[in-house]
Amino acid sequence: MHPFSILTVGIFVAGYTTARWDLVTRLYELAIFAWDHDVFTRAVKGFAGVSIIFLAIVYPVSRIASREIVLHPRTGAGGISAREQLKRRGNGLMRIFWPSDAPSSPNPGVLVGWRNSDLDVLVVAILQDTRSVENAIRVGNLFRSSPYPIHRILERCGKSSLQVLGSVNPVVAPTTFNPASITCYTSPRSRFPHLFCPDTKEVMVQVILFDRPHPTRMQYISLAPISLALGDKADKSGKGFPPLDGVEAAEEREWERKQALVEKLKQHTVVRHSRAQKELLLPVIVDQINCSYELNALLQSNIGLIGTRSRRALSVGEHIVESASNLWDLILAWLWYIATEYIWPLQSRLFVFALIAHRAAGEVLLRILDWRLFPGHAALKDVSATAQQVDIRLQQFCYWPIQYLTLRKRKQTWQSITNSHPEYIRFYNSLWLVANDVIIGIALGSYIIENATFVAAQVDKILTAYTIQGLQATIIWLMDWPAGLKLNTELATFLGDLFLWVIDYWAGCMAMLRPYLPGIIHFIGFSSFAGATMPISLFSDLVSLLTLHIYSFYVAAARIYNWQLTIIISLFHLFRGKKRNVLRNRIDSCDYDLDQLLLGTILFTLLFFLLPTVFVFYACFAVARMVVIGIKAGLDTALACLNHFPLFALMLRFKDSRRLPGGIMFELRDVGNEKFPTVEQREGSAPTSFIHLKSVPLPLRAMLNEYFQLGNRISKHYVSPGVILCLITGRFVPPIHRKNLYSLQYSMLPKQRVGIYELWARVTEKDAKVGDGAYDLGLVNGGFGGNGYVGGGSGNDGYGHRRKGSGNGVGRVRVGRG
Amino acid sequence: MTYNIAMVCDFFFPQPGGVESHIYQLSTKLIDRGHKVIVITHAYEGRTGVRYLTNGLKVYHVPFFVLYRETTFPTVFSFFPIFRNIIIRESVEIVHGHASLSSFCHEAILHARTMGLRTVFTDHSLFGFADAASILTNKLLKFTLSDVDHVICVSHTCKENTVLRASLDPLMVSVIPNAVVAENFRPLAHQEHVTSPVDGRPLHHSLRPHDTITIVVISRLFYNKGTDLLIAAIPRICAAHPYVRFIIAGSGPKAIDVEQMLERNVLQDRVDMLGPVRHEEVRDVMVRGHIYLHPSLTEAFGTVIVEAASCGLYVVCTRVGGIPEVLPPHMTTFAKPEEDDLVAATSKAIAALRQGRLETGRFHEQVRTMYSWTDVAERTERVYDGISGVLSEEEFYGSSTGEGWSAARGRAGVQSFALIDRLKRYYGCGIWAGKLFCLCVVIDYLIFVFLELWAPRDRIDAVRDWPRKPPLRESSSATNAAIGLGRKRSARYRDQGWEG
Amino acid sequence: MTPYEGLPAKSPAKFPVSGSRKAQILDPSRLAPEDAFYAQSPPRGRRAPSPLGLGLGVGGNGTPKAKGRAGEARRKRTKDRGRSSSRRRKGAWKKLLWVKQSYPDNYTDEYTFLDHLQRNPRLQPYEFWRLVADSTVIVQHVCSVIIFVCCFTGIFQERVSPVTVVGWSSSGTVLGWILWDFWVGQEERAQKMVEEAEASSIEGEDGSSASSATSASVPMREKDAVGIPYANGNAAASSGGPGISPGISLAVGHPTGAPTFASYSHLPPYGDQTSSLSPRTQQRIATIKSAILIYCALLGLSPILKSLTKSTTSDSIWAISAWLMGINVAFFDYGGGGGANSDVTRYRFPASLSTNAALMASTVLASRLSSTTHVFSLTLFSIEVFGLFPVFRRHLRHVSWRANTVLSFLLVVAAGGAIGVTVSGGRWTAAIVGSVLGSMLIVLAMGICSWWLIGLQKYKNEIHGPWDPARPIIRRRWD
Amino acid sequence: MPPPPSALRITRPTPTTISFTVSTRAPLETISARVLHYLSLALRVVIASAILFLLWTKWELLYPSVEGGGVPKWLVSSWPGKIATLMAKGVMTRYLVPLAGGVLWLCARRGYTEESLLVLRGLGIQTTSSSSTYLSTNSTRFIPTTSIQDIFIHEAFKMFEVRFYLAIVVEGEQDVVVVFPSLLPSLTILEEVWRGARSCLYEPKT
Repeated sequence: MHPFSILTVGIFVAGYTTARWDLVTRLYELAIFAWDHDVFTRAVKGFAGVSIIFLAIVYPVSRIASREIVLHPRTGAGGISAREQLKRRGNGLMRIFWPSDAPSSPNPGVLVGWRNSDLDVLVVAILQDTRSVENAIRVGNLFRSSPYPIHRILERCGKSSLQVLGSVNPVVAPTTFNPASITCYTSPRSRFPHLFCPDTKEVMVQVILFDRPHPTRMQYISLAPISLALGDKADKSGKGFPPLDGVEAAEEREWERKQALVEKLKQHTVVRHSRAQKELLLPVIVDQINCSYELNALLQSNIGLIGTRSRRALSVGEHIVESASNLWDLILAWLWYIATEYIWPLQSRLFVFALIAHRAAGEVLLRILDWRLFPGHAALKDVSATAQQVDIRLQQFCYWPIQYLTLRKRKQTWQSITNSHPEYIRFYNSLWLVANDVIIGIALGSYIIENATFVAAQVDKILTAYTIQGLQATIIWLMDWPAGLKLNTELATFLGDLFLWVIDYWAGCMAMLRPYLPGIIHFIGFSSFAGATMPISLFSDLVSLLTLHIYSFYVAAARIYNWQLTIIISLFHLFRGKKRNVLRNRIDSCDYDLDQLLLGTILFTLLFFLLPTVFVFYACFAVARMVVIGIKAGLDTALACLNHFPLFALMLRFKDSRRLPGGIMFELRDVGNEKFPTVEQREGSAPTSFIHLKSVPLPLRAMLNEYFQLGNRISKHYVSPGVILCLITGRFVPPIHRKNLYSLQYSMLPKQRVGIYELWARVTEKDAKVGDGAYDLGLVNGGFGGNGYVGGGSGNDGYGHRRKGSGNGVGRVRVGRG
Repeated sequence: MTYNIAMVCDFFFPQPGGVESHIYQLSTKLIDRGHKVIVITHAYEGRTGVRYLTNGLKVYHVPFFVLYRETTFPTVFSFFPIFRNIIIRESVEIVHGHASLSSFCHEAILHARTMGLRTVFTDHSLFGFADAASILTNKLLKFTLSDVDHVICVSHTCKENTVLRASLDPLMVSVIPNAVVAENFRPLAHQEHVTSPVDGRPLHHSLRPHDTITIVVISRLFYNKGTDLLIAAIPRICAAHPYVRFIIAGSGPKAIDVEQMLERNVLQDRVDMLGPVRHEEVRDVMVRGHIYLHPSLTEAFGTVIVEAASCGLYVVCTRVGGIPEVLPPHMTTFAKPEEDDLVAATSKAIAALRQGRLETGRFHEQVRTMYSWTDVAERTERVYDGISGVLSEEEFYGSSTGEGWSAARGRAGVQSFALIDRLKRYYGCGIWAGKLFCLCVVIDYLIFVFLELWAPRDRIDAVRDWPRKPPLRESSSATNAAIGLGRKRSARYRDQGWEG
Repeated sequence: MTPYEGLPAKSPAKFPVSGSRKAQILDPSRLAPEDAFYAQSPPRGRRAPSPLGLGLGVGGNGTPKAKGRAGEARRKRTKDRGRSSSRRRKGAWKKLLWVKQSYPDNYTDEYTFLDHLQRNPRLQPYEFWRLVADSTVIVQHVCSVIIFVCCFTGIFQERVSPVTVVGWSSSGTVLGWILWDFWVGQEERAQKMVEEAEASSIEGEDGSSASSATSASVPMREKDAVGIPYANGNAAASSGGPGISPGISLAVGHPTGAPTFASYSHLPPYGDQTSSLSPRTQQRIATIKSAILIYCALLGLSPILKSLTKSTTSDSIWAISAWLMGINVAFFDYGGGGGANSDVTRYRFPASLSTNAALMASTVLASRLSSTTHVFSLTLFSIEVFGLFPVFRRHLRHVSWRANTVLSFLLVVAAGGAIGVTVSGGRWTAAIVGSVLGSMLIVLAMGICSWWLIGLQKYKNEIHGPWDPARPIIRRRWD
Repeated sequence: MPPPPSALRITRPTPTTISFTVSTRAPLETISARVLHYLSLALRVVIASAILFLLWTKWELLYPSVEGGGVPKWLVSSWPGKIATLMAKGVMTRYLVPLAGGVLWLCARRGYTEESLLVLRGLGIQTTSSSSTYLSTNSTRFIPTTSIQDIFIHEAFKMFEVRFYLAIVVEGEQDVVVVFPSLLPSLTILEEVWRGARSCLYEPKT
């Protein structure tokens, strides 16, 4: 007590006594009188008696009652005893999922969580307040003031609501084991709880400790590894392009063969075990684990409110005081109101307009890029890398708003609902990539622009050195008996002169082009401010333009060579007295006249001796062509790296690996019994196994998966025996089709971009209906796929497939996310 | 007395063919008689590793380099480690090789002798002595067979041929013919033929002169199957007999020529070529016809004509190889391998059929009594008994002879595993060849010793046996109990061997 | 031991007796089973020792001690084999598979065992003069090659003008063609007769038809067994009936079925009957047409041919052409199988490796020559020598024997002379000397080779039996 | 090549939870074994650090850094520093670097392989195989019971012999999951594991 107040009290007392002195004297006399007629002694006796009675009767009774309360709580499921439940179910496996961050202090508490089956519980929270938690849950007090409607999270977790599972460290030890309300003991020495189930031999206990993933940090666990690519790329791209569809077909066949084997294996399974309900529950449990953090937080925040009455209404004075204190807040609130009412809608509307305009522009460009002269012909973006690059960028731009909306939906619901995390990662990955791209591009571009002349000179020098002079030198070398090969001089000179002439002409064109070269380089440099991919693709296009003559040479030589080879083969048939039957496509035996044979012989000799000459030229140009193709393939790979490198995912992997779940793993812990507090618990414990559930981070291999795919696709295309055969027989080797190469890069984009109206609707809709973002996205795409780009659709083209198949493709999206 | 037997051959399912089905049927019947049989062959397309066929027949498809027409590349020693491993883990006692063209089988027999096992070789084919290829094959065969315990041939002609090629003692060559599964080759169900009251033969034999008679030809269209004869004969037969149709099943290099023949003298409507048919469809093709024409130029046994007879077809075949021994004369007409004679024989057969002089209705039963795989299995079992000394040499080789061939050391000492004896045997194969063979054997032996050190036997764990059938003979050994494991595995990998 | 004469009675496989009769009488080729595995069984008979003694590889000739052991072992075994077989006589053993017999599987019946085995069944001992006569084929071809080479050298060394060479050879060719045309006419008449005979015989019922066909179509038989040397004019062979073909010819019944398709896969020799001209005239016209065609084509191609391998150095050219010529000589189809009227075989014949090789050689050589006319004439000459001349030769051999001999003699003389001239550098004395020398040499070589071949024949030991693939006998198509 | 000698360790706290571990390493029961193990670990650490230090000095020799950076003086002056400097001077880079790399790799790799199978009733099966080096983590694969179609033992060819293997058929996958893939233990072990797994994985029929 404060000394001042003590002083005042003292002064008050002194003054009072002096003021009423007579009264004091009266009291004094009264006291003397009572003492004379021994009132005090009797009073003391009476008090003693009463206290004795209380001690003897009332206190024990109250203790017993309280214990009984603890022992037999009034729970709904309490009706059946453990025994008969176990009898009913054969031997039981009690499975307890226990959060690793649960308090391990020995003070009592109540277990709250899900009871999936009556021997399968998942503990969400341990509430320290032992009283009336149950009613609170039933009434819903514990879910008060939850940020989002509670039912959503509950229905995600298997429709079953939270309930009281039992108690921790009860004051009074239970006598029997009752699965309806379990009793656990925790000790600070081990993170594992100890289930109390004595003398029930049929029960076996699995205590599974799980680390709660942190939803606000977007951590979660999942059975299947997270997929960084969109799941709707089911159709194999690159069908119908000669060498590669062979590859694809081979893969397809292998796949079908294995599938058949799998079917056979199914038939060979002898005993097929019916799925127990526990086993089916695993995905639900995973969801529950994902949700448990938020729920725990909610419960813990609300547990204080249990039992306290709701606050009484404030008195007027308090109102005034409050308002006085809140005046500043009021002003703030008013300003906020202004802002939200007038400024924000204006801005947002403007922004939306900008967005839609940009989207429309993008749409136009995309259509142009995707325009085909005839259905089935190559579109612009199939021909040129630049167009392809622009196309990718635009598609990304068009996809971002959708992604962003999806993510905003994520904000509008529980953090635990993890459907949109891959979306999030993809979104930021593409953002990051574009940012990176631009950064690198700026560096590159500034360099190029600074010394454009030098670069131009270099390019020009290289071009002339290799594609013109080098070629000329080679041809001249070929013209006179290269490497001692005795070629036919006349033919060699003829061919050589022909090609040399064309090269001279081409050199003339180059010379005309030369002055403009620095300009082009400048342009490339400027373009690189839009990202380093731009100059690369431009350069690749430039290469394919400047080596046009090589291409044509290659085609011509291949034609001649192939033609000669065919003739020789048919003449060879003629010698064997056979001929090729074109109708049946087989070799028939046939007899020729003498003159046919003689002429055939002479012609055969002729062509046979002329073949090496032609072959040498063909080989020369084929090699040149292959080199060019190799360069372009390298550039394309660089583009792919810049466009699709899973940068963000890698950073996440190193920052917080639990955000990239690659599955789950269990660790069997052997916790010796000596960890357990008291002796009677140890002897009364059923066989228990302690398991730690962990989340496995996504392996790097899975992240870079697309790159491996790209690698073996290219290798399969260019190292396939088919291509080599083409090279040998002089048939035309097609370069790998862009679609095969770029299918990788589109793997992060939906194959059906959202239309303008759709975007408008989705942007302008007020409160986004909360839910599964990807789900809505899928719906949107599906709805749009119907009336979309049927006009632009082309027959055997991959994109055509996509457009037509977008409806069911979206179906696949849903499945993929489900 | 039951044995653990390993059948080794290059040719096995899923490849269709005579040798394949021979091995399969023989193994199945042997298993029924309480033996344990495994088949070792090379890997086929999509068929690698260990498979189980019905009846618990275990097949090892060893991944090996296939040279030509499913014949593996003859590397003398490379097969040894795997072979030894399989033999040890299966605790095989008798190695039974098939088909003199399969290098797998030859290697297996060589290695088996090195490991001290009994070996049997079954020859399915005839070889000439003229051309270089067969000379080479004969050398190889001699190499293998100069140290084999017993040889089985499918016909007497085949036996003579083998005896000459490998210079064997005729008494260690048994003749055990092929057989057919008569159930799979039954004619169209008898009950739907209204049998005439006078004699119990079906009516469809007394053909009216204008009924079409269908002649079936089922063979691979190779030269040595006599396709040239066929090509020459068909137009003449068609010309001579207006109401005759042909059904030609099978494919091969000569198929083109057959087609050309059909196109040249327009016969497409009377001859239909079915192309390749799978073995289980053969019966359905056969029952469509009345006469089976078999113009083969060389044939060790000719299972297909037995099948045809079993389907109730009258057989017209060339008198080559072992064919004359196969069927009784009332089922067959023989022709010389000449166009004219073939045509004549076919015409005779047609005439006989038209006059109903053939009671083809009874063929099925007769063939069923003649050839059955169970019989083959019994006789093969006797061979096993003989070589493993269960039968006394007296009753096996018939005549008791002096020190030359006693049961302990066997005839010409074939059964003794001492390296020096084997070297002696191999040395007699020829001036250069003998030395070469000896070299091979020595190297093989060294490899064997090395393997014994490198992968000791006790580290190779034996497999669980398929539950053995109780042996059909009094001398039954205790069949080791089947455990659920074996049953499960086999049940899982049960696999109809017939699929292509 | 049953005498071999008994064989045709009880052997299912009919093997011709005639060819092998001589050998058979000398040694009855009966075998006891043990001969099979006692490789050192003593040779019986002088001409051909025990088949397996040689057939089973050279391990046969063992030490005399081994021989002795084998001999006595064999005697003993025959003895007790006999005993054992007499002991169990439960019905005669039959060589059948479909009867259940009371013998063990490995029972070997020594009376039927290997009784179809024949050694050298078709061995015909060559007569010396026939060999010499047949060797003329080779001589002719070699001589023509030599002549061609000499002509080339002549042209190359500018000693002979190519035009004269071509002129002579062309005139020769024309002559040859006229002759050939005449012969073809004769053959057709013969063939027509034959066909009528066949047709009549086919109408009759089968058995007789076969026989009559056999009788009627003997000449055609020979044709069908294409590629058999000595088939022509070989009295023994033709009398031997079907299935005869000398054991040396591996080409018989070749899997590619050349003889088989010879029958029906050629363009019909005569055009359609509707046209006014007679088939013969049409044929002539066709031939002339093709001749003109080849002529013009060569004329057009010769400049290219000239420069074709100019860049290649001469020595390699010589090497190449030498190899090609060697190939030509080696792979030449000496068995003039297609006799009369087999236009098929004649047309098929140049489609062989040898002709191509020769033509290629000539084209290669042509690039060494100086002018286009040289090239043209050389190529034309080579076509005549290698493409047409063999056809003519074979025909000639068919038609008249004497002419054949004369031709070969002429060729020999010419070749010798040509060599002489070439070597000596164009002195005619040298030519005469060369021709005389050459002819003497060649006659000598022919004689020696024939003797040698006959001498070699006694080492011939081929085993035949029911196991080796039968040779299909297929008549000519009669469409 | 016959299977390497491998021992099977089974831990089963309850009949519903078993982990089978096959390892080529002798179990560390005895004190001496443990001591040896830890000693070897310590030795590896020492060697690795020495190699790294050597590389560092070599770097410093090649590209001497500015004052303040580089190897601290006391370390250079100490005897290991001296030795390291000597060696760094002595050995050329093109030899030193690959050698050091090899030695580091040797230090890092663990001398044994250990593969285990964890069976949890109601949850599923988890296969674990130890990585070859200490640097990388073990690779695990968890298969829920619902997607387990079958477990079986079969034989297959491996190099020059036929070996048994225990495999799990996963529904919807085309390849079976081979348990103990790198060291395929002998049949006895496999059978024990197979029986244990089946009895543990599924509820016994009542």
